[in-house]
Amino acid sequence: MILSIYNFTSLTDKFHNFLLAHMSEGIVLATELIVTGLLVITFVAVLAMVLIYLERKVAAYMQLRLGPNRVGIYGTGQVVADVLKLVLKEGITPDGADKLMFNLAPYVVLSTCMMALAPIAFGNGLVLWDLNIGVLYITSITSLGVIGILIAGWSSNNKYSMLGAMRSGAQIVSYELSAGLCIISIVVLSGSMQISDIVNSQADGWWIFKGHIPVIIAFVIFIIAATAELNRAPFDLAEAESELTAGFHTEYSGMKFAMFFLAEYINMFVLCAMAATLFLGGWMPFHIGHWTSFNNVMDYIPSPLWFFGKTFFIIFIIMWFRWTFPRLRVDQLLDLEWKYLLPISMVNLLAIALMNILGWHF
Amino acid sequence: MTAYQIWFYIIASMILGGALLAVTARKIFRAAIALLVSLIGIAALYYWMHYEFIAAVQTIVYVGGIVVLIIFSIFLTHNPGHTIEEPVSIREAFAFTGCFAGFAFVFSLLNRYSFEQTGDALNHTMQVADVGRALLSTGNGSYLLPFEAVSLLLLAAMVGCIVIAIKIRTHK
Amino acid sequence: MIDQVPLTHILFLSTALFFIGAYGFLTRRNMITMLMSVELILNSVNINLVAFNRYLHPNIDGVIFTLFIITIAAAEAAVAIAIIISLYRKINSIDPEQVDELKF
Amino acid sequence: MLNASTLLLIPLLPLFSFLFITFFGKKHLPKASGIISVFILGVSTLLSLAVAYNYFFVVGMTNGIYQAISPMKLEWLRFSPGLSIDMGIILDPISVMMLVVVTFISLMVHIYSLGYMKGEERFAVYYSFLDLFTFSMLGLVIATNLFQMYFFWELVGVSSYLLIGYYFTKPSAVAAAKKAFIVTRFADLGFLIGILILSFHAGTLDIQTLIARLTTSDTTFYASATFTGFMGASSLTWGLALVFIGGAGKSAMFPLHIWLPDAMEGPTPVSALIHAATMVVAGVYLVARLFPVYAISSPHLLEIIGYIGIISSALAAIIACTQTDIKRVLAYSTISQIGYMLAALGVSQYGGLNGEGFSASMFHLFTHAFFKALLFLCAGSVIHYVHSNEVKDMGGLRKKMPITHLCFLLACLAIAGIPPLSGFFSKEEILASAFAHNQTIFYIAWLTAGLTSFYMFRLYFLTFWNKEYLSHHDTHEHHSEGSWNMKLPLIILMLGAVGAGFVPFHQLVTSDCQPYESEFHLNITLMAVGLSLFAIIIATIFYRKKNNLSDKISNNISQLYNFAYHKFYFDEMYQFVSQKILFNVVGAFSSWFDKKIVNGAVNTTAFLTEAFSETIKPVQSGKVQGYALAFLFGILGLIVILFFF
Amino acid sequence: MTLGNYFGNIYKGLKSLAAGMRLTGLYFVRRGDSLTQEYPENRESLKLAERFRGEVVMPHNESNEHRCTGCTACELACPNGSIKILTKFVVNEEGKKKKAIDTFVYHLDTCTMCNLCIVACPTDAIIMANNFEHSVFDRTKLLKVLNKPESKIMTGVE
Repeated sequence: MILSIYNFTSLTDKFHNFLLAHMSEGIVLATELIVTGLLVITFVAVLAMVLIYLERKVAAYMQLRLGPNRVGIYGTGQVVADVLKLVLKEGITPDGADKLMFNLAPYVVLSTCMMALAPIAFGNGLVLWDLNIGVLYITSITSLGVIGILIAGWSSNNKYSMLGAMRSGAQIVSYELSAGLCIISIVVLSGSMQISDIVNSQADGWWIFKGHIPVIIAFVIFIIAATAELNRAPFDLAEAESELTAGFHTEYSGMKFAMFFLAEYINMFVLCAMAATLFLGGWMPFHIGHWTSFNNVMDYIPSPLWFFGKTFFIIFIIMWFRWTFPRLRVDQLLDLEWKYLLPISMVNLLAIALMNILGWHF
Repeated sequence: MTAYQIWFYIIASMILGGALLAVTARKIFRAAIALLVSLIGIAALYYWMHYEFIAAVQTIVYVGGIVVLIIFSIFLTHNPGHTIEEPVSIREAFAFTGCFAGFAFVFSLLNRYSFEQTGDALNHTMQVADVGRALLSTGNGSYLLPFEAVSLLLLAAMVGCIVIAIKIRTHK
Repeated sequence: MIDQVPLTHILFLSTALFFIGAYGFLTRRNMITMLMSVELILNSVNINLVAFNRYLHPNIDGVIFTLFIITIAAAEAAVAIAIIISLYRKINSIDPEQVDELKF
Repeated sequence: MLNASTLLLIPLLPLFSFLFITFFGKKHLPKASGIISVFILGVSTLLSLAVAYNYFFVVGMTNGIYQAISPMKLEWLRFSPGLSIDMGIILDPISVMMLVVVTFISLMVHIYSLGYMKGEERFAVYYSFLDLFTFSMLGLVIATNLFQMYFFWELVGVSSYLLIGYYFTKPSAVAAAKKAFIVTRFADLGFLIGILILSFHAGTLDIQTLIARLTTSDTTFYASATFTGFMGASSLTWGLALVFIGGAGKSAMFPLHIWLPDAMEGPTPVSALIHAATMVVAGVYLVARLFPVYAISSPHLLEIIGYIGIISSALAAIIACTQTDIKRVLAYSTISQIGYMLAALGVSQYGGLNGEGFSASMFHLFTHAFFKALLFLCAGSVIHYVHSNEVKDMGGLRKKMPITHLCFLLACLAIAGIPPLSGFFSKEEILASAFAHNQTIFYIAWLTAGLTSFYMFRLYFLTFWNKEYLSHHDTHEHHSEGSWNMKLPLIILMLGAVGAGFVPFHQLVTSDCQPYESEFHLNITLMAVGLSLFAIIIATIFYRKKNNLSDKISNNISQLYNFAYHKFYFDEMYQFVSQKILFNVVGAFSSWFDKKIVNGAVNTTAFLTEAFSETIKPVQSGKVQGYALAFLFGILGLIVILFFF
Repeated sequence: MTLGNYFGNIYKGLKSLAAGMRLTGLYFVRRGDSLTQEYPENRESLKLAERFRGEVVMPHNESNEHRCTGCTACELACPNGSIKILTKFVVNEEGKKKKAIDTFVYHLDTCTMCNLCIVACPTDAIIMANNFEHSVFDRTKLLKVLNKPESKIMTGVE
């Protein structure tokens, strides 16, 4: 397999062996944890800045505007300025709030979404923790994030916050179902929940091409459900400005608000990376069946490039959504999930299982 | 003390500390969050025992499901700042005595009994596919009937919840 | 490896959790916290099952029982909360001391 | 043709129609359900006619005997190896004959009701009830098993209850329905006990086996049945008598006849179907079904049945002469004719020419179905026309309703036994058989035949001649006599009433299922026809023109007239017995006993229990945590006991 | 809800999804017609719309004449009291004493550009200019006198 030319396993192994040569095992583990933690935090910070910039640019372009264009080249410095502003701002805790919970909430939200990054394969061999239930782990960690939002809503001692938190919680819990069913449909096809297995099962073509219409349906449903889980427009009822000022983070300011903001974007990245991994093959280059030469050519493009390319493509789709559609009403939101997405994804899952049993996919 | 032991005692203190807070905290929302900590600790314990699947299920169902449900019900029945009433003191005393006696009894029992560990079991890794196969097959060591029974139970519970909690609109 | 921690320690943990849960169930003056205590009790049982499975039996029976318990706990919590909510609508309180309709 | 699937269709089609209308038609096809059920019943009728043809002329006869065919027997409830309740079909001459009668008359009534009941609010419900009734009657007719028979017997009772009470907004209809139900139910109790006695002794509920076991005198069953006795009669006789009580209740025999006249509160087609042609002959059918047992094992009982029949017949005929309600006259006439049939059974013996009475009875049942249904339907037409049941509101209708008039006249001639109409043949046979076996019955029957002619023609003249009919809506002329669907059944039934007598019954339906040669008794014929003609002439004199001859006569014998007019005070007697004796004496005592002794004992127990529970109830604090605590300590206590003792 | 309805709804939803995304996608790709003005750079070439309301001005002709008669209709019409007219009496050619404006005071800081004064003016003496660069460092600079010094009312305007 020519794939190995960009395999990062050798790199990480080298690092690990280098550490082992100098320290005891426990210290190595601790060191590696610290290193990866720092890497993740850096990555997250950079990623969030990139995404914020991207969002503003995409929004501007779709609305026939220019977007940030003054600070730095093409306005790239704008994001840095924004971050600096947020960091330097005073964080205010309301009087009637439950102080402990109020201060805890952003950390819960941020740390859960950072934990969800662990099993994602950024490239060939570039993965923090390739555990055998990767996608299930991500689902479970994502569901933890709700708690942070609920804590924030409750402890703010503010009716808008609480209503926003409840809406957000209900929305995330209900859309998790159809998103989970779509994930399961790929698990059915690839026969494993491990991310590396799922990616490897797409070596001869991505599932969205191999899996015919049912996988495309699953992909569309997953994208919609992911958008809803992220509380992004058009599903942003939880922070509907016109009704709830800003939802659960109404009372937050400064760095704590920045953490919610950050978490939102990282969640978006995580879900889009999931979509890219499940449906578009993760870091797997574009391969067509047994066209070996074509596949080899494709392999020359580094795998992280493929991964980030796909992920950012899906992120772009989600942003595209956001700037296209108006906000739904609560009843429309619940109708969409319980009357349409859930039944369709259930039937679709059955169809995919049937397809898998009969071997109809490529 | 190895890393494994350290992890275990950290997790154990997390579980017990969370549980104690959950049953003693006067603020109900804090109690719920303490419960959450305890449950996450239990999930961590499963990870520690290399049962990732059951740990993930624990997280999804307990944290993503039950704790969210409990928090929602707290939202619906309490206002922030509300504290729970003091327990009935006589009953508290009795309960403490009873629980302590029970714990002491089981503790002494466990101390006296020695479990025979098999090296085989410790190296055994569980595949998720095995769980699936066991749940959906018949024969020895398989659980199709309980699986179906539990799915029926879930359906019944769902219907029951709706029926209990539904607001009946009365037309005048 | 895992055998650095003896099985009895895990069992102590689950026992303690059980009786903490029982204590909570007996003393809390709030139905939701009582429900939470019940969850603790159920989890202590789960810990036992998983631990026995890990230490003593190289198969997956314990795990499957745990799965069933988790499922049933979910159903139980849902029903319990439905009952609590409808009770709250009715008597505007979820203090178990005030719910004594079945007295005498 | 005689396979189970075809035969099952005959009763199941009406059942299907009933279910269809009840669950679907009532809501969605309220108008069309009548047509639908007519169509379905038409199929059923054609099937039963085909079955009758096949049975009587193609396959039924083997070795000169009409065999009883049982193409289906489904074991339903098994009590012991011998005793089980079956559901089945039996085909023998009488059941096949009844199949034809029931489906045919029911079809006629269905068609007739299309016109008669048009515009009723509960039109579909009416048809569903009719179909339910038809189904139960067919089930009764083809029953192989006494218990199946009882089952359908009760079903017939229910559906007739529903039909009598069809106009449930009328208090009188409700009362009549209740009366019919209670009286027949009371009689059915006898039937049930009779069934139990017979099945106890015969060890079976299957009719054919039962007949075989109880008629052959060398079986143990027969011995046990005749051995034990009560009040001088064997238990077999008692069982048969109790069964007959059931039959008498349904057939409105003296003294259980009181419900039938009141049951005329139902719609007139219903009266034609239930109270003239089908249900009321169920008693006769029951006796005929068990006829070998009656005739061979208990001939004295049969004689008593004969007397009961003829007394009912005579009493009903006398009462009929005085009634003024057209339907009541017909109802009493029905009682009278059924009494005739029973009397014929009573004078019959088993086998050959001696069994002529049986054959005659069935023959009369057959012909009576036609002319009595015709009479009722004609009466229905008349009532439909004048909107009244009372004959004083009628008169001179012959020009306004020519077809009805002709039909009614022919039916009257038939019932009066004027040759060559159907009634003549059957009556002649009955009289001949009575003359041969029991002279007393013969003379009463002969006189009753005269009375029959008299009251029928009294009715006929009062309705169609006498005074000129004046509409009580004087202002406008009346509608025509009825639509085609009311006239068509009349004409068909008229043809039946005229021609049914030519069916050679002594060859088809006989007591031992073997054809015999009947004899023609000229003297009896002359006597009967002569008396009938005489009665008709008297009736003509009295009632053809409006005059006061009848009043004079009735004034002269006012005692008797009043007595008969008040139906011999039967209702009042029942009222007296139930109200004064049962309620006040027996009822008062048992009420006291129930209140003081039974209830007192219960109350005392309850009081003591309550007092005891008062002392221990604080344990039930209603506080769930208290219970849980107790539970915990209980478990701890158990552990302590288990480990330390 | 019938089954046909159900699938019809799905179809409609997907169709509107595609239609909406097509529109925004086209906008995204079509870079040329961006509406954003890069303002300070294009100050020279900046063109404002005809009806843009920047401030109230009083046009004068070359002989320093305006059309204001001092009728105070604009002052009455102004909802914010941004206009204050001080009048004087002047003697015209015929020797008659006639009312004329002394100073037309205009508070730009309280003006909401509602255009009511322009509508109210019977002689079209004031109009809205589309000048929008009003930034000043001192608030007093926003108090403007609209009539130029020594200006007179235009002849023929009553």
